[in-house]
Amino acid sequence: MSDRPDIEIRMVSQPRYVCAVRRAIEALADSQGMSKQDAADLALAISEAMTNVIKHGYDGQIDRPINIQVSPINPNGRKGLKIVIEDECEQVDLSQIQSRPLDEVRPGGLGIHLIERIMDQVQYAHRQSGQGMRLTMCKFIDAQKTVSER
Amino acid sequence: MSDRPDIEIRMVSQPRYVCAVRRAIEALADSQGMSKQDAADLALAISEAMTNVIKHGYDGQIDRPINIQVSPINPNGRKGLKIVIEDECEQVDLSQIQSRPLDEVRPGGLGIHLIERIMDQVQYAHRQSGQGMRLTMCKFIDAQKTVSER
Amino acid sequence: MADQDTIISDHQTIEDGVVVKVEGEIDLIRSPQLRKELIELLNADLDRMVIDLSHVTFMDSSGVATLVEALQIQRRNNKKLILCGLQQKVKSIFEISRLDMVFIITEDTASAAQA
Amino acid sequence: MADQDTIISDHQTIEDGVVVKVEGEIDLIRSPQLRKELIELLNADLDRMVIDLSHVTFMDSSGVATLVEALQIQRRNNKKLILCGLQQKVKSIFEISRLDMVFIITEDTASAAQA
Ligand SMILES: Nc1ncnc2c1ncn2[C@@H]1O[C@H](COP(=O)(O)OP(=O)(O)O)[C@@H](O)[C@H]1O
Ligand SMILES: Nc1ncnc2c1ncn2[C@@H]1O[C@H](COP(=O)(O)OP(=O)(O)O)[C@@H](O)[C@H]1O
Repeated sequence: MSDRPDIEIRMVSQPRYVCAVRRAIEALADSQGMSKQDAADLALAISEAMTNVIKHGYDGQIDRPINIQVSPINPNGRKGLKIVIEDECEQVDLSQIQSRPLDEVRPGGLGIHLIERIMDQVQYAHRQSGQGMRLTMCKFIDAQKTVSER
Repeated sequence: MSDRPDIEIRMVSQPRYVCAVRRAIEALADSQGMSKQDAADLALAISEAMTNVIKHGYDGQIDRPINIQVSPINPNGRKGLKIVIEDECEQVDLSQIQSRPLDEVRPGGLGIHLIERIMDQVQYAHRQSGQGMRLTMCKFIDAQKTVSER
Repeated sequence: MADQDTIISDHQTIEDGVVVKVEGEIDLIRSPQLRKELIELLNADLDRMVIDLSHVTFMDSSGVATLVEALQIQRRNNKKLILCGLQQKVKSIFEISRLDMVFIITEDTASAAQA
Repeated sequence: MADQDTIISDHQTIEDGVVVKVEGEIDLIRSPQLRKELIELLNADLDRMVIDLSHVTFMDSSGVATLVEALQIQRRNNKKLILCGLQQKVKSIFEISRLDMVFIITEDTASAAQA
């Protein structure tokens, strides 16, 4: 995969715009041959990740930058999509970003769980610039870990 | 409107990706309160403009840059969307970019006509960098020139 | 998706409660409005609330959280909350978050009235 | 939208020709395949070809160009081509390009068989 992503979306942290990115990514996944259900799940995961940046990273501010990069990948002949989400939030301790146990039924706290279950690879990191976080995710088209195996 | 667009999409000139941009723009227009039919027409116009860049500007090359910027606008209280499409094609004489008379029924030659009828403002220009074209378009939400008045 | 609209597009009284129909995408933008509309209805102390999701095309975790909250209110009052008509796309989020076993979920409004 | 698939999802013989059903988005990517499939069928010298567009969710100018080409072939042979079932979204491109007066467009396949 070259350094330049096939598609890059730079947007402000306006919750209204999350829907547009979700639809674009679902269409992209579809065009790469991902099943409709997997593409819909992928769109959900990206939506949750962006929502978390807006809610937790930017505390609801609507004019901060979010950057989404999407590229087809093909490591060892395994087709998939790589999605990177970068922000300029204050860097938090990566151990803070985690899902809660699901046996307690209460509203909230499902986003990270959804992201981890839907994506085949998920990695949060601090950006080297010293500001901002980077979330790198992959989902394969012939995924061994499919959500239907949950 | 500030200089930085609310959403910017940078992508390679791969025809498969046009669908993703189309869906994103339709969702955005919808989220701004545009009617479903106008949002669908807008998506069509953007699709045609991108297709023209790939076909005519890049002669089908799939790895050249296309840049789409979208921002809500509100000149004189009139809500709308401004969309700018930039490429790095060779600059053509702007008079070459024109629609043909429609009374002759034959395949092809409808793209520019669709763009002009759907959008409220359309302007092609040479980019100042000396390379590439810029297409600036607006569509208003309370448009006086609605497509239904055709 | 405009966020000023009402999310519950229709509601119908049944013997022991109400069937409400929800429309469109239930995401961060629209969940607060859904929450408001649901809680208003739940104040009426209904034995059975059926939420028809057949016209919901997308739901994120904020939508699910809203439904969990409604479920908790009903449970606390010893009342029922039933979801029905989920599109597969929408069912998926309940499955992944293992809430398909927590909610009563039925095929359609008819079976929801019996559940 | 995968581009390897066939675009005509179904075709049905009628008294004087055929009804073909087209699916999905007909854009730059998929129009060449549609063109190929249509021209193959038109070689059979059908008195009437009905194209059911009710399952088409998007069409761009390349899709329209493909249909114009099919219309020209039929006209040249003194045969009919009829479009039916257009969703409003799709009807719009025919209206804007003033081709709604050039094509015979009907509500559904039943009326297309008579048109
Ligand atoms: N982008 C982010 N930046 C900072 N903290 C985050 C981010 N995403 C998630 N978190 C942290 O992880 C926790 C779990 O997130 P999540 O599972 O999405 O549930 P919720 O958002 O409902 O709290 C959040 O409460 C927050 O503390
Ligand atoms: N982005 C572009 N770059 C260069 N030339 C263009 C571009 N867009 C349109 N044109 C010119 O305008 C003409 C009309 O375009 P259009 O109405 O879309 O019909 P078609 O693409 O079928 O020829 C094209 O044939 C081409 O010469």
